[in-house]
Amino acid sequence: MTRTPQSRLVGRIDGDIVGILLLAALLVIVLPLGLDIFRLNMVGKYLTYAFVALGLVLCWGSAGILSLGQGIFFGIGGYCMAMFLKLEASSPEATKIQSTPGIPDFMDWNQLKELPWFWEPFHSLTFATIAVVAVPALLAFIVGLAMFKRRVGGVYFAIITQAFAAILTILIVGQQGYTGGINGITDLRTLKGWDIRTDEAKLVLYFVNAALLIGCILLCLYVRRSKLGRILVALRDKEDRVRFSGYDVANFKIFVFCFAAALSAVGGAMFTLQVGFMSPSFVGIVPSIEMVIYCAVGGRLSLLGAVYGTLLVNWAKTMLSESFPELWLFAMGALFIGVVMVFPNGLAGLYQQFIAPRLRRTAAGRVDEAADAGAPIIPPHTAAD
Amino acid sequence: MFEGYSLAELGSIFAMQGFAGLILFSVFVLMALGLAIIFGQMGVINMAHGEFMILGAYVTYLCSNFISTYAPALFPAYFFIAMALAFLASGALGMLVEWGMIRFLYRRPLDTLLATWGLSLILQQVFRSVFGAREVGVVLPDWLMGSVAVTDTIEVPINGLFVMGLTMAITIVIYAVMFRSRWGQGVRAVMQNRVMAGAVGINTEKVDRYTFGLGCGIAGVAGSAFTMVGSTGPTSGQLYIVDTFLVVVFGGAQSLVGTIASAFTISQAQSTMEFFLSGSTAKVLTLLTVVVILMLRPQGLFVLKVRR
Amino acid sequence: MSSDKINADKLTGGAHSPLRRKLLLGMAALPAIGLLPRGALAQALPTDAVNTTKLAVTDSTVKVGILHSTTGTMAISETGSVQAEKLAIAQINEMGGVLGRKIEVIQEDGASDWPTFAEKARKLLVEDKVAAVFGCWTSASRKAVLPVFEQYNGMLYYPTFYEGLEQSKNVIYTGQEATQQILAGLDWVTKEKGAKSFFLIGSDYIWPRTSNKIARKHIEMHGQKVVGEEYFPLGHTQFNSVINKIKLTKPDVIYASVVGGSNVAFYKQLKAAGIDLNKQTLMTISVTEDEMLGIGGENIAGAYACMKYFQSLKNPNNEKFVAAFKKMWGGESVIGDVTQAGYLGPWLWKLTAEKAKSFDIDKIAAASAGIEFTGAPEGYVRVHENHHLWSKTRVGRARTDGQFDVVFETADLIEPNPFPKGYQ
Amino acid sequence: MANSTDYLLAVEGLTVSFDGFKAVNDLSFYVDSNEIHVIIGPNGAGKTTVLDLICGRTKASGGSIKFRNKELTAMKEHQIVKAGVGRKFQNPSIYDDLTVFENLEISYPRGRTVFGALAFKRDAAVRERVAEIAEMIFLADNLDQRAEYLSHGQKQWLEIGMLLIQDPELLMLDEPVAGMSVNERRKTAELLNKIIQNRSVLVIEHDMKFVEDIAHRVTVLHQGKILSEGSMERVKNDPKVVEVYLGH
Repeated sequence: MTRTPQSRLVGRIDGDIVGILLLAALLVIVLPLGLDIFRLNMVGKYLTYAFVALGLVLCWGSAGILSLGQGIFFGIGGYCMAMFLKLEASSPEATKIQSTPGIPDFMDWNQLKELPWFWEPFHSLTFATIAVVAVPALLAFIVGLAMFKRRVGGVYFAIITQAFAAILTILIVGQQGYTGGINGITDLRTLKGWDIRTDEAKLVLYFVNAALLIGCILLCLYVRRSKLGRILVALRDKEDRVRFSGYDVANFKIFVFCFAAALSAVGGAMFTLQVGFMSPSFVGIVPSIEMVIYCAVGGRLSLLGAVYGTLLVNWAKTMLSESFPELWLFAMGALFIGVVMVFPNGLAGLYQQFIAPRLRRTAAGRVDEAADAGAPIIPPHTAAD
Repeated sequence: MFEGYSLAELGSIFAMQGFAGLILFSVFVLMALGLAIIFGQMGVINMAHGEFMILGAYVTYLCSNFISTYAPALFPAYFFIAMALAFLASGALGMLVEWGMIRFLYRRPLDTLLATWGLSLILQQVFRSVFGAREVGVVLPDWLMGSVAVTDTIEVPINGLFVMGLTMAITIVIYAVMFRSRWGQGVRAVMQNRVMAGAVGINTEKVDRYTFGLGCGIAGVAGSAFTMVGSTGPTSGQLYIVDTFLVVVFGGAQSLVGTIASAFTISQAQSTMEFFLSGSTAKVLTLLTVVVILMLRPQGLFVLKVRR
Repeated sequence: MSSDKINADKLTGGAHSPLRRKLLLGMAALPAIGLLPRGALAQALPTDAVNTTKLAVTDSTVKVGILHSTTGTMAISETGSVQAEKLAIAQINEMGGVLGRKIEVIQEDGASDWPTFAEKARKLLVEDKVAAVFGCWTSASRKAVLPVFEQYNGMLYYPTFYEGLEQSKNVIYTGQEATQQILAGLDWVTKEKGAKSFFLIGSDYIWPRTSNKIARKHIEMHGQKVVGEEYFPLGHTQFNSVINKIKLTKPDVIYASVVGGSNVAFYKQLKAAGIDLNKQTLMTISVTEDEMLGIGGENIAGAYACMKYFQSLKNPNNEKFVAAFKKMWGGESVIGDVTQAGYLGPWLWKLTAEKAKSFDIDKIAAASAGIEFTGAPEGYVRVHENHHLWSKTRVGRARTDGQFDVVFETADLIEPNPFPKGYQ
Repeated sequence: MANSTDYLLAVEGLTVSFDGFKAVNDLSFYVDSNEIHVIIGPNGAGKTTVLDLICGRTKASGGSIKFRNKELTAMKEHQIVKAGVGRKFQNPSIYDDLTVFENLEISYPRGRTVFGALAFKRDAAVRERVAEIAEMIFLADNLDQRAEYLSHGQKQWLEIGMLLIQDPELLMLDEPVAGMSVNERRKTAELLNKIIQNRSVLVIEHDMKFVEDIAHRVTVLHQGKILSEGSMERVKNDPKVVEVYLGH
């Protein structure tokens, strides 16, 4: 949608903005009214994956860089937040039955006598919040610098990021004294004294999450509409031409990879807050590839599509595994194949191909064109029910 | 860690350790050969490679059950029948997949990655529905299990020898097929210039289909062989995929020699590190080293310098 | 006398223990509700009385949840538990249910994914308002659902042997915690095999590491030696290097806690490397009859497994249980330690509810301590105040047919000790 | 040879080998300011490789390339572009998914860093310059069209436009009229004549008629070496050249 030529937007209300407003209305008004807190919390959890999908739209959809390791960044973001929350939950009073009170329970079980140095700064919420974004971005920067400067791309990049996901999982699982191992960091309770396990807290966190998501969509929209966004598309098409137009292509790739990493990490942090724990099972290869499919189903070129795709796939997963668990892997597999072979641009592509033209025709006959232009951006099936 | 051991003991341990490295090497080569053909020659990322292997393993399982029930006399030799059937089954499925899916996706390698991942999920569920969620135990003929005592202290596992022999045989066959036969010439021609190869009368579609089938068939044989050393369950295939891809990429995707050299390097590194360090650390270090080297030398170990 | 005891004894022919008699004396004042017909029982215990916290209990039914993975990598392991729990529930229903109410099962799939477990646990407790949940298998899934059960005050019956270091009002641990499983086995192997040196090998995650930590302490406390300790990532399939290390260090005992697909590879490669388990003592705490299916009996025959239950256990309870299990789930099925522990869950819950004369979680939690189940296939078990079970530990020797010969059984029930002093 | 030259571009002793095969072998030639220098030669002579070497796409095995006395072989591609060398590829290399306007805008020499691009504003200066270039390359009416829908000739023009907007001192064109209709070819010659004012141009071309129209100086490459050099007239009558083109 953002690829609509500038001039066509002149004199019309911006379709993207209308779409975002409608999404906002869905997330902030329709869903909270229509769902109980239990289902709403589930939607909240799905929405944290949407951050990853947004990052992938920029990284993969726009720039053509497919990372199969977004789980790494989602996980690190989540772990940073979990470390802060765990420290708060491990006050000396709460852990007085341990042999070393005041450190997280899993450390005590692993005979750690004091808090490891890299845990110390996570006593501070400010530090933890910065770390949520900074650590993954830094890691992405290092990986990106090494790979893109040496022109590693495409398939090789995908496989190497996948290997990184495998390495990090083994590390987290193996270093259980420092990371909580395979169980992850569990039993998180309060954020600055505020109990995050209550229904009210979950409601508040849901809204915070929705607001952050909308904010991130706007941020992505800004990036895509900037010249940088067009350069990303350009280098996906003809990398050499961009290079020979005087751009240091690697820097742009590093930027978008770091940006996607930071977005994923925000999702991870919100995940930890809403679900109440973080574990290595979100870091590995399988979740990383699943996150790619969220983005692909929604449409790898569409920011809004990615959000709807995430909601739809997760909703389908929950529904199917509740009623027909056997079918779930078939459905998931078919989705992967279908989205690649039949509708490569996902839901957003279907919308643009079939629904948008019809609506435009209808809308053309009306005076209040602007209001209608964006209305149908919600795909017919949302996770609302 | 070597205090208190005699020189002879150390000597024999190192001999066995060297052999362990060779077995690992053969396992890696066997895993990677099929993929090297599919990825290296055709540029298709087959994430379902592990599932094709497991299909071979299940064929072996069925074969072992069938023969021990209906033709117990044949049992000592059943493994060869099983491998042949595994090759045919995985190869046939591979050709079917190529016809139904892959042929629409040439030139879009990242999309083949996603589509074959989907395929791997479906195959896993099929295995689960047909064979059950539990791992199955494949009964091997007695002569394959056990070991040969070379000296009092050096013992060489027979199945290791078998895997090594098999790897060597398959490598030679592939080399002959790909680089010494007219058909292999056709394959390489198609991979280098599809249009031109078509123009000079090569049936490119057929070449694609058979090449993909060949790669998958080899995966099936590998899976069949792995019933001797590994597990056979619906999700066992996923365990192999990262290692396999790294071996192929590390070797330089287009080069068969590269694949073998990289399998050798990685297996020796891992096996040595496993001996001196602990298991998990060795695995992490191996993966990390491979990835770092790949970042420094993205084209892999062996690659032809070509004009662009 | 309460109905549960009568019925349980009828079904399983349970043995009497001195302790049980003592308990029964204390309960003598209870009205003989068990003698009332079913409808009358429900009337005698009106729903308002047995359910003061709005659980899903009607005059004729009570809802419970089963929460295991039926898809994903863990489905392999968890299937047996689901089957055992369903068997137990079917048997209980046949006998008239719990407090006169038929048990209705809501089964949810954790899909081998920990947040899904947490999510489904929340659904079972919040939406379905089940009176009890039987489920979870891995520690990670239990850790994920534990805060949910504590927050919404639910009751979880957890069947797996596990690393300990946990205790909750809302969980009954029907499997053994680590010290129960490990210590007796180590003592046995020391006494029986004169073991002086041990090589510890496990998959790299919390249960093997914690178990080996306890084992190492115990070994070193008794003046023996650990000559090697190795961990491999889950799913690792190449063990030749570590097997060489084992050959180099020549331990008296290989102590293995390798799990999943790695297990199969480990034992096959051990055998191929010429290590004859009839000569080299190997003790495992992670191979049950379920795992044997995949490993193949011929590859592991001769190894010792240390746990509380084996399918081949000879007692009337177990014979009935095995027969019923095979009748319900097919003659091919095998029953491992965790499957049996899963079977205990519904029974313990029924007994507790009938002792408490209520489904209320708080009352169940409070009444759990001291509940004894004489009909357990493993023999008599009793719930400790720390919500774990007193149970015996046994050593079995693997046979080629995939079963174990029980070669040792502790004389007494072993006290569960989830926070063992001196072992941490 | 002098280390410092008055030439705009001085290529000296340039060699590159691919697995032992010397695609370019000890090649030396010079381009003056405001000169139109054409490289011709049979297929496989190494023409495109020379352009690749100058713009940094291929790394030289030996020799030097000096542009205004700056050594290019040690520079990265984008630095070479910023130094004032523009390169057009053999096949039209444009961004299919973007509009003509956006194609030109990306080449506009401002906001070429990551954050520069983020902060880039499409101000009047940009619009004017894009319009000006579009006019010059006959695409003024196609500014909002997706580049993918342009005709082959239009795509070639667009790519030339993308170079022009950067105003390079040295423009390198790889077969600019290949695959064009007669009409397009005529317009392209017209365009080239317009744009070669105030800059040097290095062209690879097969079309002899076209070469004759524009070339100030011609270099004939054969098997990575210079076969002949000089004016078109001289080259045309060089027996070695005749043999290469007509012989065998």
